[in-house]
Formats: sequence, C-alpha cells, structure tokens
Amino acid sequence: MIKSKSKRASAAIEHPSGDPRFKLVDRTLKRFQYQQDALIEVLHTAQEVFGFLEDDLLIYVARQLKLPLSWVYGVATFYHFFSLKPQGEHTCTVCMGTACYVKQAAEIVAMLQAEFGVEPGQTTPDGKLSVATARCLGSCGLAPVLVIDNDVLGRETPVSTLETLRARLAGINGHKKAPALETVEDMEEEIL
Amino acid sequence: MNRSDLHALGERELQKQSEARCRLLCCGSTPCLSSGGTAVQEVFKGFLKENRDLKAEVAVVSTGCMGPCSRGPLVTVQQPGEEDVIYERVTSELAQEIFKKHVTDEATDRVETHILPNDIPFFTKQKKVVLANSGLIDPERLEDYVAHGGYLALGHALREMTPEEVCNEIINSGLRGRGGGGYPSGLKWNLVRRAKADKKYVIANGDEGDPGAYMDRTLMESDPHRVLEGMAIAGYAVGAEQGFIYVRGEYPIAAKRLEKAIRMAERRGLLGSRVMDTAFNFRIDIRIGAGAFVCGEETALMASIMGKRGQPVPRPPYPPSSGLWGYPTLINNVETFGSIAPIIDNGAEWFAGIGTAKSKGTKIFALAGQVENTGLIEVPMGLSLREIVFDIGGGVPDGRTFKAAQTGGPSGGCIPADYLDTPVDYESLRELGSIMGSGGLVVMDDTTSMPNVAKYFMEFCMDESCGKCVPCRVGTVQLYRILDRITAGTATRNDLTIMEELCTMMRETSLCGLGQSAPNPLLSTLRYFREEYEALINDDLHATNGRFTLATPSTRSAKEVL
Amino acid sequence: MARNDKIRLATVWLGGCSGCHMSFLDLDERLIDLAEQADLVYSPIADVKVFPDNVDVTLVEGAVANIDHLELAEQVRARSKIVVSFGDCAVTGNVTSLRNRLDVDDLLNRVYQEGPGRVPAGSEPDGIVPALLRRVVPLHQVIKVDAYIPGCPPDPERIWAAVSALLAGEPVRLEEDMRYFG
Amino acid sequence: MSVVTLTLNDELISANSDQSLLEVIREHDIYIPTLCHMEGLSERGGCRMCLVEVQGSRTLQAACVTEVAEGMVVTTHSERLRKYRRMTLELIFAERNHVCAVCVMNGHCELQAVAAIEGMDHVRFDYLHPDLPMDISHERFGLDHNRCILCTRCVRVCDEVEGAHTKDVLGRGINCRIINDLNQPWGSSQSCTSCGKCVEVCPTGALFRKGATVAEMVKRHDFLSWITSGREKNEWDYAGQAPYYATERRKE
Repeated sequence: MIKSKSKRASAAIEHPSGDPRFKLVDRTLKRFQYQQDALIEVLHTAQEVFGFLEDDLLIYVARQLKLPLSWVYGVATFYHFFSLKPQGEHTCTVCMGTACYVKQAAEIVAMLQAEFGVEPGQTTPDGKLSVATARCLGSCGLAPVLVIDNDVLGRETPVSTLETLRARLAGINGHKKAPALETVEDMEEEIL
Repeated sequence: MNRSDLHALGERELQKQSEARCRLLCCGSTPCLSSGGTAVQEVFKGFLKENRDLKAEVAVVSTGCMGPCSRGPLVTVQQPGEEDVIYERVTSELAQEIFKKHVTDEATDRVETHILPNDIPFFTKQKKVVLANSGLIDPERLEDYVAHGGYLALGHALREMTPEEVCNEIINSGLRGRGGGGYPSGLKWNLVRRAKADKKYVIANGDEGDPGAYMDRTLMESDPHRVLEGMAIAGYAVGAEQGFIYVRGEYPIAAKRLEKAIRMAERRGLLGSRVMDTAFNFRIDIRIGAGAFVCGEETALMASIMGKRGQPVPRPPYPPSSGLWGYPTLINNVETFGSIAPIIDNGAEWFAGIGTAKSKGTKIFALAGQVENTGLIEVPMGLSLREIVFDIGGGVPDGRTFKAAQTGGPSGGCIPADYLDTPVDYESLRELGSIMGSGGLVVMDDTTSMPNVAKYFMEFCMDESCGKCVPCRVGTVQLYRILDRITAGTATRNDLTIMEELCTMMRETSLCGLGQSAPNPLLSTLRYFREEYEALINDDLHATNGRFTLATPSTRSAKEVL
Repeated sequence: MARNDKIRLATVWLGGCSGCHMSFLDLDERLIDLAEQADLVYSPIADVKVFPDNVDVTLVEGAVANIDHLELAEQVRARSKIVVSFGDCAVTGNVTSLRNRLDVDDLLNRVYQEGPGRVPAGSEPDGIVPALLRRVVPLHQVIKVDAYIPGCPPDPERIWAAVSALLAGEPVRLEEDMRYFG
Repeated sequence: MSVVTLTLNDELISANSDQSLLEVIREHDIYIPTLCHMEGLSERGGCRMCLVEVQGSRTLQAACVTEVAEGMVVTTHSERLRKYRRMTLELIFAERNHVCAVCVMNGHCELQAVAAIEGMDHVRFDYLHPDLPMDISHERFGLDHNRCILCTRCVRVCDEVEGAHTKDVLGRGINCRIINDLNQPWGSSQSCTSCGKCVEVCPTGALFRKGATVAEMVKRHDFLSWITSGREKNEWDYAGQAPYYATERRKE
C-alpha cells in the first residue's frame, strides 16, 4: 500500500501480560503493515476487542507503530468513538440528531438523568448502565431513536424507554449488551 | 473481465431474474430493519424453506432504501407483466398475507390497505438518478448492479474516452459538489488531472456528520458499487491508482457492504490491477471515521486518513495540488461519485438538462422532522421547497402549521414559510442565509422555538470544534452561553449585540468551514425570527443581574461547559 | 471656575485590595490640582455613607463579588454620568475572581470551617455579612462602563492621564504603555 | 525562486516567491501581531492574530501560512482587522485564567503585550474560569494550564527541534489541553529530555522555570535560530544575542 515507512517483518513485541486479545490487535497491525497512518484503524480494533482503551493498550499500540505516546493519546482523545474508560454492562445511546431533537429526544435524556442519575457520557456507579448521546443514527424516519445494547428502537418516549431499561437492568428480556464473547475465537469471528 | 464479459454477466442475471415468478424485495436499510424489517424477511424466507419447490420461482431480496422510511418496513413485489406493488408498514402477519396473495394465489383482503400507490406525489415528483437502483437491487450482489447497467460507464470511459474527455464530460454536465460547497466537480477533476506528481489519490467523503442527514449512508448501503464505479472513473480521469472511502464510524453496515463490494469488484477485475483488461490500475481502501464532525472538512479528513488528530490545515494549498501525504488529491462526496456513472452513460447534455441554470442534476434530501412523510428523496434541482415539504412530504402533521425548514445542518440555516416557493438550488439557498449542505432537510412546525434551535446547533458546533483556532474553539462556547442565557430569559440587549458581532467575526476569522459556518443557524434564525429573540431579552438590569446571585437558580445548562 | 461648577467625582471600593486607591493617593501634588477642579463627593477615603445623586465621574475599584457590591454598582450607574472601571479587578475580575473555580459553599467551608480560625456553621444569609455571588464578575458584566483603566494597580501616571482627560471632558485614550494588564 | 511584486498597504513592493506574507510584512517593518507563529518552527495558523485582507479573497488570510503571489494586494491594518484582533484577544483572555497581576511572566508576556498594543482594554465575554490543574512534577519546570493559549509552540519545538515529541494536545475544542506522554505528570515522562526548549518558546506563563515568582520569568526565543542555523547551515546566528562583546558586558 502507501508509504511503507516502517515495514517490519515480525519484530512484534509481545505484551508481557500474554493476554490473547493482543493477538487480534496484532492482526490489524499486520494487515496495515505496521504503518503509522493506520493508527485509527488499530485503535478501532483495540477498542472493539478490549471494550475501552486503557493506558497499557495505548502504550502497546504506540510501541508497535513506533509513535510517541502523546501522539497516540492525542488521537485517542480527539475522536468521540474512543473511550478511555470502561463502559457499563448495558448501554443506552440516545440520538440527538436534528430530527430526534425536534421530536423531544431531550426529554428522554432528562428522564435518564432523573431516574439513573447519569448524564450522557457517564456510567452508573454500579457499572450497570452507560448513557451516551449520538449525533445522528441516520434513522430520522423513526425519530426519536435510541440504541439499547445494540438494538435500535424507534418512536420512543421517556416512558417506553424507562420500561425497556428497567427490564434490561433486571435481566428480564435477557440479552446483555453484546452477545458475550467468551473466547478469542468468538471475537475473531465477530471482528472479521 | 472485459466489456463483453460484463455484458454477459448482466444478461445472465437478467435472465435469472425474469425467470422468477415473483420477487419479494424487502428494504434492508437501517430504518426499516429497526422497525421490524428483519422479522418480515424471516417470514418470507421461512415460507421458502417450508416450500422448497418454490425456491426456483420466488426470490426474496434484501434491497437498499425505498424512500418513505417513516412508512417502513417496506416491501416491493415484482411480478412479470405486472406493475410493482409497494407495501408499507409490513408486519410479520401481513408478510404472510402478502406471500399468500402473490405467491400461493390465495385470496386475502387484508393487504389492500397497506398498498402504497405509486402515483402519489411522494413518488411522482421525484427523479431518481443517483438512487435509481436503490430499493431495487441487492446491494450485496455485484451481478444485480451489473444487470442494471452497472460498470458500463467505467468500461466506456476506459475504452472510448481519454482522461481529458472524461473531465470535460463532467465539466459540461454542470455537476457540482454534493457535500455542501457546490464547487464544480469537473473543474476540481481537471486540477488534479493537470497536477504533475508520481502519485495521486481519490477520496470519497462518506463522513456524513450533519445531524438529520443520511443520504450518504443510504447510498453506500443501497448501491455501493455505484460509488466505487464513480471513484474508479475519477481515478482514471485524474490519473490516480489509489482511492479511499472515508466512512463515518456510525455506519457499520455501509462499511461492511462497501468492503464486500470492493472484494467482489476486485475478484471480477473491475477494480485492482488492470481494470477491465486495460492498463488502468485502481485500488480502493476503506477508512472508518471515529466520531468527529470536523472530519467532513477535507483537510481534516485527510489528517484522519493519515492517522492524525482530525484538525484542518489552512488552505491553500488545496488538496488538488497538495493533499494526502502531499500528493494531489481529489476529494468528492459519495453522492457526487454516485452521479458520475449516469453522466457517462447518458451524456453530459442529458444531466445538464435536469435542474436549473446553475445547479444541474438531482439532489438527494433526507426529509425529516415535523412532516408527514419522512424519508429519503431525490428531486431535480430547482424544485420549490413547497413541493418538497407539502407535495412529497405530505405537509405538517397534527394540524400544525409549517414554520421553517432547516437545511445544511449545523452549517446551514432556517428558511421561513415566506420563502416556501424558492427553488431549491445552491444560489437561492445561499441568498436566504442557508446552504444546500449535504442534504438534510428538517421541517419544523409552529411549536418550535427558534432560539432553542439555534442553541441546539451551537451546542453541536461547540462539541465538534477541533480546538485549533481561537474564534471557533472559544467563540462557539461564548455563543452557546449567550444563547443559553437568552433561552433562560436572563440575557440583556447587550448580549444580543455582542452575539451578533461575534457571529460575524467567527465567520470571517475562523480557520475552516466548521467555524466559519457555525454562526449560520443562529444568524438565519435571527434574520427571520428576530422577534422571538427580542421577546426573550430582559431589559431590567436588576433582574438580569440576578443571575449572579446565589438565590437564583443556576442558568447553566445541565451540560455545563468546563 | 465657579465653585459649584466643580466636577462631582466619586471613587468606589468593591471587591479589591484598595491598592488602586493607594495608587490614586500616589498622585501626590497632582491631587491638589485635582481638588481645584473636582469635589470628591463619595469615596472610601471620605466619610460619606450614601452614594449621592448627580455624580459626574465615578472611578470603581474592585470586582463585583457579593450582593452589596452588586447593589452599589447599580446605584453608581443610576447616579453617575461616567463610570470608569478602575484597575484590573474592576476591569477583569483579576485576583478577586480566582475563587471562581470553586463552588461558593466549598469556598466558605474551606476558609471558615476547615481553616485555623473556625467560625460557627450556618450558611444562611444573616443580613450583616453580604452573601457572595455565585461568581465574581468584572464591573462591566453588571452595569454599563464608559472607560477602563487597567493595571494592578494602575500607576499614578496612568490614573492621571485618564482623570485629566475626564476632567477636560474628553474620552479616555490611554497610550499603549499605559494599557497593560497586571 | 523568483521575484514577485505585490501591493502591501498601498505600497508596491517586491518579495521572493517562496516567502510567506508574514515574513514580507515584517521585513517591511510593519508590525502585525502573532501568537502561535515562531521563527524556526512550522506554521500553524491557529491564533488568527496575523489575519490580513487580501484583495479578491473571500476570507481573511493568516499571513503566516499565506505565500506571496504576483499582484497580491494586501492590507494589514483596517478597522475590521483591528476589531477582529481585539475580539480574538478577548476570547483568549476569557478562555482560561490569565491573571497577569500574579503571573510569573507579568511584564514579559507576549499575550499581555499584544493585548496592550492592540488596545484590548476589557473583555466583553464571560470569563470561563475553568478549574485547571498545574503540573509541577518536573524537577526543573512547571506547566500551568491556566495560562496556556494552546499555541502549540511547545508541541512543535519538542517534535521538530528536540525530536522527542513528549508533548501533544489532548481532547478537542474547549477541552484541549497540552499533555506529556500519556497525559501523565511531566516529571514521570520517559521521553522528556528536560531540554527546556518548550519553556523558552512559550509565549505566556504556562511553561516556566521553577523558582521564578511573579514577573520574574523571562524567556529567550533567540536560541531557536541559533540551533537551527547552526544545525542546518553550520552558521551560528548571533542576531539578538547582544551584548556579546566582553567589553560591552563589562560596561553593563
């Protein structure tokens, strides 16, 4: 591909923890031939595999791509997609696109704040629920839209959202956030 | 694969399709899938599983977007010799009835009420050029695209036209950038073509960030090959061998389909080395955005492709002379690339015959907000706003009245009812203080508070400011705070003056388009709905000073800045 | 100049250290010139309890930090023709505003409860000690201000340049080297 | 390289085609304020102080990142430009806690000087008063985010001149902040060479030598041309390093 600045055969440094999940990050690194411009792609994979970007992971990526730590940290914090904190067991993302906004999506956010005490971008202290807002999920026809644990729900009201969330948190209607990926093989399948 | 192979492939597919007694097209776009479309497809597929003998004559196809998203899930039934029938709000139960009626020929009267007539203005006022295949083909099958004339334009360009001729064709078509700026695409292509360099790049900008807009997502999801074909033609025209599609991170389905499309096209020799047995090589790679609106700005987008913080750099130099890694780069919106193949197929004159004197062709809009029919529409340039909102959109629901239409998202403005008869083209919208933008069109009814709308967009710009230049980084925060005070009723007349001054200043001094256009929603609402702001201004000094005392509740919004 | 034609001058001390007033006194012999042209009708260095009516020029030192400041500032504006922000605290909030990063209750607790000299608890306004504002703000955030004299404190030359312009009925235009904050 | 002719404030002048507008403006002894620009570093174009009017251009251009061109007509000072410069300064002063009176750089600060020169005598916007920390974990230097204007001179000098790239910028928009390595205490940085270049190029009191108190911090920017001309041309540039004759020094 382009600009093979740092082509290295297999100089990969293993992470001391021996966590097998690093293998998946390595796979993306290899796919992009350890090119520095692949940083964002690598961070995407890293976050997908680990759930969030902890310091050790950022250091690992920086070392593999031979980039300065501050550069990697600067990129990871620039983009909203990357999270440096662990996410809750369940997530609720409220779309705040224009169409959802004019259809009172803010009321749902206010409800979440009142009921669970969390603002967008926060996780409840018990680690059960993370609340986020999105710019536009591109489902404006169904406004207001939200995503609970990867399920897109349309034409929501504060009441209907609360019901769904209570059920999810109580474990009724069961499935957790993402279908729990137990093994590296599962994850490989998921990612590829 | 050369042109005759391509032709044969298309013929085979057409033959196969015509053999089917009944084709059930199910919309597989995000809005339909999330309103129950998945279950509908499962019902159809379940039937076929049960009746294996039907498999040869009945096809269930997951297609791209059919348009009227608020009426989803949508199903189109195609039968030879008959007009297509579109069903709206299809449930699992209804799917069974549809299957009975069209496949097993059982009588049922329960489906009639769900038929969406295809002679309603929603369809008749539209003109589908870019979205011609959307909703009719299976986006995951190259053959289906080829059967609908796909990759013929690429073959034609490669065999019959010089790069210069391709550029001229695009210039003559009058096509302008669909990402919002409206720069003549052909001129841009020519700049890149003329630039002398060892390498050149083509980038398709699919980082559709405007809230309330999903044209690009739909195009990438519904007809990915069309984008690839447009890019390949561009690559040939400008002399690039590498292309990138920058897909917004929120669009995983689009990315997956594009990736699959690239793989299939490469396998068939329509991309990659020696494209269609010519000397032209063209590879396309996907880059996934990571959530930054500013990356829609071309220099920020390139920074992001290069793995950096998505911060814009001052222009000039413009990407056509110095872009990715310093090489000449052509950046166009995916919708622009979507218009290329039809132009090559039908000729520049045909395309220039659609639209107005200065704005040619069609434009896709995402119609949303307080309007009866929300969804994705494609109309000829120059259609009036009234026709879009009232004829296609079906007007404002719940007996409310139309107040304004917001176009161009956070960089655009609000157009009031007085201007409903304005033709929608680049110049007219700009004159009204808005912009065409990428195509979000949100209708607001009389319950909407305009200062609130302005505040909403300012909060957006504040969150999305990259932080590089002072006017945008701090100006957006200051404007947001003033708007917050205005909506809370604690703003003074002086606040209003400072706010207007700051708007003008940011427009003229910000580094990139985001900061320069951030005041637009505010300025346009101020222009048309000034009385709403005035009504919220408090002229009693003592009362407004009350915001500093502890007794008064905080005027800070829940989302406190800093 | 007839005696009753004298300019009615006032100086006000809000949330500041009084350094600006000290600097004002450093006008030294120029104070005598000043006294010939102006009457000091209200000032922390004059024993006047109520801010009078019909003041021509008021110099305000200090930021607006509590409700008394707020009230006085509004009075000053209502009763003065020209109001001047006098010194960095009035102009920018300066040191007085350094507390703005803290919540008011935290601030009071830190100073009066956790500090060495403990004061009985009770955050209810008692009518004697004025309640703090949520945030310390510069003067022009609460009233219209006509001229600004930056500096912490502004040196006497700066003050004199501004005051003599005002006495002559001219707008205050400080030279570049007299415009520095700090 | 060729010679171009352009009009600068109504005067016809000539310049080398590879020069930036800012260089040419300064060569002609016209004062134009800058904050993020620094001789010897790459240009950023972020502070917007050096904006000028270029005839025929839709927007104002930052002189530091604009190349001169034949026939260009440039205005460096107009009512509009003066007003915008003052407003930009107002925004900067409102953004963080620039309390000159208690700053190590009082009297030597570029921001303070530019404000005085441009006549920015009060800020009409809300002071945001963010609650920002101070990093004094480094043995010799301190970083006070309250004084930082995000000009990124420190980031650039660390990357471009020292080559360590210890510093970068975290976050975006109003939440941007200068970081060391992985947003860790400066003193714990492994990549920092403690060369102190960042401190010397910082225009405000954001980076300072420990031990300096109010108004005591003076920075020297001239070392950059010393290093770069020495490295690139084997010529060490004594400009601005006066007094360097021993006799003169003795007179001091």
